[in-house]
Amino acid sequence: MSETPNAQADSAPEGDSPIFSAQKSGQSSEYKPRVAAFLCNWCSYTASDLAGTARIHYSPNVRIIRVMCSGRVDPTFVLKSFALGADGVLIAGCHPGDCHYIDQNYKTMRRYTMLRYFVEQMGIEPDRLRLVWASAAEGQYLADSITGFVEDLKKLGPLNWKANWEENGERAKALEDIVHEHAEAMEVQP
Amino acid sequence: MKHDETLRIGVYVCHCGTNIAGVLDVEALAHFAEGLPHVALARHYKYMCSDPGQELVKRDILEYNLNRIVVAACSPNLHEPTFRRAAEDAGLNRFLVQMANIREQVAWVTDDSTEAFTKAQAHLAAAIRRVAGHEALERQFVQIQPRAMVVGGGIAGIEAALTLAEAGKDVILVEREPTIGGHMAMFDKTFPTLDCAACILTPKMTAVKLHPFIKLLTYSTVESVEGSVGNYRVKVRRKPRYIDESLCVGCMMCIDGCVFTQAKFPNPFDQGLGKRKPVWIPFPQAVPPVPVVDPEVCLQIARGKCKQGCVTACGERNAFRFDQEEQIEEYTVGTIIVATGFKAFDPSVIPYYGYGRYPNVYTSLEVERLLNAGGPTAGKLTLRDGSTPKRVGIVHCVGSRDANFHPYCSRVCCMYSLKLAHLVKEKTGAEVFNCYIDVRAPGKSFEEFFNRVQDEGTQFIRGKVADITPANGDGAEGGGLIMNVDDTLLGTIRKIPVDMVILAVALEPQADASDVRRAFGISCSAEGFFLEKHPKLAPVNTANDGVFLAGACQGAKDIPDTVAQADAAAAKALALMDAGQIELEPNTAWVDEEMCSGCQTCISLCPFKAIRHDAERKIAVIDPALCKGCGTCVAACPSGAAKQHIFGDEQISEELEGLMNYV
Amino acid sequence: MSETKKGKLALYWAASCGGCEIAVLAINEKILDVAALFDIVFWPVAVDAKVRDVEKMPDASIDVCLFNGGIRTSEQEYMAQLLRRKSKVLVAFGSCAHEGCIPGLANGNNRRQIFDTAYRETPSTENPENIEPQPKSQVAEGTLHLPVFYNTVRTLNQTVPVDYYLPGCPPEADRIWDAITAIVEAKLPPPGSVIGADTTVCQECPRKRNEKKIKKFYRTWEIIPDEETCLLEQGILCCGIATRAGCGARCPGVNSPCIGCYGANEGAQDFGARLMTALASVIDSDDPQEIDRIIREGIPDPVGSFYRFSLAASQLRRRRLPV
Amino acid sequence: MSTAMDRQGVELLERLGKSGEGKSPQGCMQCGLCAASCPLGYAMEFPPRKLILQAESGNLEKVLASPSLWMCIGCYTCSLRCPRDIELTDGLWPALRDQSLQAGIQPPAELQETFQNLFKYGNNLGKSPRQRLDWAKDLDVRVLDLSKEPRPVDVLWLVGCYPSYYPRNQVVTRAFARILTELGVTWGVLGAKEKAVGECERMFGEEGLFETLVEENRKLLDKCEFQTLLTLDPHAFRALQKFYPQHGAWYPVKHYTTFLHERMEQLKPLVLKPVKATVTYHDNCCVGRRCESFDPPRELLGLIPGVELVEMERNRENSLCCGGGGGGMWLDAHIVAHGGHRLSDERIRQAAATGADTLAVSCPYELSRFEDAAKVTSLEGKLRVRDIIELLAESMDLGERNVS
Repeated sequence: MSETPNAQADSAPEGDSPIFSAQKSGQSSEYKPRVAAFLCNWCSYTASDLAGTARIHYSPNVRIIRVMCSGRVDPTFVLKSFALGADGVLIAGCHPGDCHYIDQNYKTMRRYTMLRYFVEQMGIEPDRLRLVWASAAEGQYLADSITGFVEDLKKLGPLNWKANWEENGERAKALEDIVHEHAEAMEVQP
Repeated sequence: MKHDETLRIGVYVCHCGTNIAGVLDVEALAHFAEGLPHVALARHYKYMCSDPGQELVKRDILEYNLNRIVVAACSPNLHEPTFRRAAEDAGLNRFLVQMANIREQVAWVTDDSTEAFTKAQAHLAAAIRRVAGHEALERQFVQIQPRAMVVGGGIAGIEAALTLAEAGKDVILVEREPTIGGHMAMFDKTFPTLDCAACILTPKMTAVKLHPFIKLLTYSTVESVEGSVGNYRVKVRRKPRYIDESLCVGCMMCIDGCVFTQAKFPNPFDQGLGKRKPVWIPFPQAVPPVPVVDPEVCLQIARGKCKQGCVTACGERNAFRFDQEEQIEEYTVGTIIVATGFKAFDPSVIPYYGYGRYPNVYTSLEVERLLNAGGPTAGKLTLRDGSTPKRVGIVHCVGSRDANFHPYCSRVCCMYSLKLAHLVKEKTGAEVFNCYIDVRAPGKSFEEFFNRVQDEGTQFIRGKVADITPANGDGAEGGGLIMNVDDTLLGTIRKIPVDMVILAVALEPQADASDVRRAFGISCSAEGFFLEKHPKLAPVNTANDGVFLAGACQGAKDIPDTVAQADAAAAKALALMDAGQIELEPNTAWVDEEMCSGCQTCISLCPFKAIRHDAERKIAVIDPALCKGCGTCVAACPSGAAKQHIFGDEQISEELEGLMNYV
Repeated sequence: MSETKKGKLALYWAASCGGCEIAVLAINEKILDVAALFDIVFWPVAVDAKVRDVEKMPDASIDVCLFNGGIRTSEQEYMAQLLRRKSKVLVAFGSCAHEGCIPGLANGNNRRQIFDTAYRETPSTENPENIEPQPKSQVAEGTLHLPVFYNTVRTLNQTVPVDYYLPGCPPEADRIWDAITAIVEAKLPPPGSVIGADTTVCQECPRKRNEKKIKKFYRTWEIIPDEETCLLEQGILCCGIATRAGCGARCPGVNSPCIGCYGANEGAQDFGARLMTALASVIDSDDPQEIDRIIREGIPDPVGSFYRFSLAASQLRRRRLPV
Repeated sequence: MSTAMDRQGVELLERLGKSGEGKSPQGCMQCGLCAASCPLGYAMEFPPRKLILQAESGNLEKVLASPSLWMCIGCYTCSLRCPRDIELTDGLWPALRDQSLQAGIQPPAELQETFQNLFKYGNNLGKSPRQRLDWAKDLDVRVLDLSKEPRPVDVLWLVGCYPSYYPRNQVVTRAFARILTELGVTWGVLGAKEKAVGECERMFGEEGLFETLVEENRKLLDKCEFQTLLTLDPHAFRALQKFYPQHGAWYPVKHYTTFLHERMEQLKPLVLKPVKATVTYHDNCCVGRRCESFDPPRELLGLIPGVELVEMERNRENSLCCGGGGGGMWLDAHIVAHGGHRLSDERIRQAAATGADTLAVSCPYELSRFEDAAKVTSLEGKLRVRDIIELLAESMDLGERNVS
């Protein structure tokens, strides 16, 4: 039996190493959306390589994760990205009908539709999740899609999921109060 | 992340000349990496992919006991194999290497060096966290059976089978008709050389029959395909001929002996223009030269009551087997060549051409049979009433280049229309009118043939025929027809009276192409023909390794192109079989048997049929030889039992954490 | 635990319905064995002991604490911290402590919305003066204290470190006994483990299963299911595929779909995501519009359908709070 | 040499290509299928392919001034056969006519008159709106005028101009009113408020006039509550189904053949009286060829006891147009003057060739066109022209009561 999920006490779902959390960029006046992008190896990752080779500039806010197929993108990864502080999640795969694995991108399409309904109900604008079909030849298109997505995210503003989780009223004070209340009731000094 | 004190990660940041170093402070990047957990050393170097760069990695592995390697450089699609090999040379498992793509995806795509540096940090940290979770894997190879299956016995299949057999490979040739030969066997002559089709084809057909390495399965279809490259298990459904192939000598006496004195059933090989008996053979040179009994109309089979003149005629050969039943045979082969050919477009869906309504409107394939000496009229071109046409119209592009039917050009119609014009003229002396949109004659000696047909006096009218109407209004037998066409060069609309119209019909995918596609795990392009792996660089490969394409099933093409492609497919198959083995994808999926509850969610998700349900153990089992490593089942598994090498949940999650903590 | 000396056992009830307390009794006469093996030092529902008694105990003096319920108020958090400190082994007992369970579904709302519903908006509420519970209220006799009601329900392990988890709403009696036996016999799995199976409900479900392809999802009242075939294959949203085994597939056994109370299987990071991905993957359509229709019509409440028992433990943990 | 006009042609084609109606005319491969399919193509100086060729070659001026610009009768044959899927009928022709009018070129005089009529009276016939409901005078069923008595109805029947005013059509109109009532649907009309739908105006290139009509009709229709909008005129049906939505006016419109076909089961026990006739059906272009509704009208005729259906050589998608569409109703003289012929004359001969004694139609224009054609071709008395409604009404015993 392995470790159970969320086993650490009250560490919000961010990383565990102090070095990692210490590296956060400083306060900046301009809001820079964070985007996690899952690109399939055969079409969209190759397209992003092509964008590079062709020196096509696009928004640097995107962080790319290579998967073999968009069908590998587990909704867990998408939700985890939001929980880890992503303002948007991009999934890119081969065009329908062109999947390197025949038709796995249709499964991506189905999960994507499902996820959009789910995140909307969780109060996350569904447009923070985007599905793009980009063939290996569509470097420009992929770059434009990324930049366009980042622009759209700027309009939506920061998501900042961790703050959402941590907010809990006057928690620290309440806990302190209990100690005093109990002490009062027991007529002893805390 | 994994806190394993034995982890010793070596990190290498490549300058790539100034490609990376010009944008990113590579020294700072290496310094940053040094501070991350488990990083034993971090270096930066001018060209990591160069020999000295690789040497650096190898030396460090040995000297500093590194057990994980991260190279921050270009795209893994370029140099991942390079660094995997370098690690392996130094005794480290090749899969304990990870690349961070800081060239194509960082340095080259932004001018903002601050942002670029942060992004590079994120990608580097992600790679380091990811590689910590990598596992040592063994390279897997699969043996290739030195036996091939060719599906389809037209000229493409025949050529491919012969090439493979001549190279010493066992070949199983499957054909669904009672004879091999395909469409080519139906033709009279071939363009542009006017060779008699039978004269050049039948020797090849006989060669197939006689070749010791070719097993010929006619009147058979592929039922299912399992397995993967190297070891395909193909089930073949063999329809009953009701005649024992091994006993029949092809004397055809049974056909004479049949109680039906007149042939009265339409012969499909003659496009229904000729007639056949219940026991029949498509054409005299059929291979195998064994008749076949049509159970629908044979009195003995359909009604159980017949004098069996055929059996009497067969005499002591005693080859008839009325109790023969359909059989499923299984063959294991290493490679498969799909050569299932095309179907001629049925023009009856075009109402204004009156095919099927006016008896003297024919398809080109019907006319091929009429012109063929072995055909229903013994080569005499006649109208339905037996008279010889004096004026013949040929309509090009019927069903081709037409958004209402097939938008593509069928490539061969212009040339076969020219050929038919020549043959009609030669045989009947009729006036011939070819109505075309463009004459497409780009092959070797094609233009010369066009000139020749023009010189012979065939009239070429540039315009697409709009209507074919009966001259006398009732369209009765023997009645003339009018072709209504805008002669776009003349600029006037012409009404051309003819006795016979030949519709140059399109080539389209076989009606069951999508079933075939599914069986062989390949794709179709938009128009329905099978999709090659790459239109230019892999024109006979498919997305399914070990399955190759030949002939018109991949797209309309003429005989020379078909034969060339068949030989190419055979060569590709040979290369694979002669290599003897093929390396499997390392990133295959597998099922944790303890965790799998046998819910069967994953089974239908795999397009490669790599997952099967083990009914006894009630779990899913993934065949690593079939798995291509897409990971869709892993992402879909509700119990988390499906896992994947290299792209496991842990590895991707770690990468994500690394990325997201550096924004 | 030594065999001669009796162990010390504590049980606590935080944000939960109390079903887990009953479940302890569902082990029937074996409760006597428990009483023989342990001194029950703290069990507010059954034994008269005060918080101050616990506060006075030395740290790590309780051998095992079975803690049921999520953390919704400051008092529950205080008790979780207190019992953690006093106990050697802290067990998150039942779905609420483990994954938040039904109380955790309130994470789809915040404190304000919950109060509005509970004290104002429900048709049966009559509260013309809009009285709401306050952390402090002055009465003639002095100040009355109520714990602070948090915006978000947390699971036990999101509050304090937890040693073991016993899933289920409530845990099955047999599994409870298994756990107690394991504790007594010191045959516990490594700390952090869920005490239970490593596979999902389908393993225990007797229904006939096949490849799955779903054209339409049905709500339970829309269809009379075939008694023998997998409910999910009939389009009924059965969570059994993703839910940890251990219950004996009770619900599917009586023609009712599994609702997921045992939570995610070993190693799965997010129960609802597992369910979502599996269901979406087997939707039998490649047409975006049709896919959309199938989901929209068939699953009107994704959060409630996929996270009935595990919203608080999910990756996102709660709905976004209004800014 | 390049003039402003040179570019205009190309720009027009480019605009059409982007309009979303079919494929770009610039993809034309000059195969001539349109020209030879066109029943009047032989007489046109510029049949569709030449319109495109000339416009593209900088000769738009020539095209706009050509009499052949006013010879398309909107039969859709070229549009449907075009191998490059170019929308000629609904796209190219109206656009060129619009351009021509904008360039100040006078259209044929007959058309100018109908434009004026429409402008003044809201109908092409130049009749007073007050006479719109004259057909219903002394009718034995109640006609609800929704403009006076607004209330929710099942069916809002846009009666149409010819059916309202033209005496021969009024017979059909009355019969249809009886059938609707017999079927038990609640129905109403717009009475004097009703205006032409404007399909012809759009085809004429009077896009502005058409848009005005859409606006006016929209205001009227939006006030009414109804389940189905019903027309007798297939052209009106086409416009409401295809072009009105492009201006944001969408209504659940049906042609009467479809409407009645959906109620076949209800009709079956009502069509009792045998109608002894050999009938050949003429497919109108809008509901037939364009919308591919070929079987419903035939099945309706098949319901009637005694009716024997025979087919013309050209039928269904291959049917020959009556020549009345796309403004053809007013352009016979223009067409004949420029080398064409009246298609209704040709068509009625084809009908007679089947040996039928009745030519069944389902379009208000066709009654008068074919009856005139019968006179010209000396088929009067040999071949009766009747709307499907009339035949049904006769069999249901709902025909004209006081017809002499």
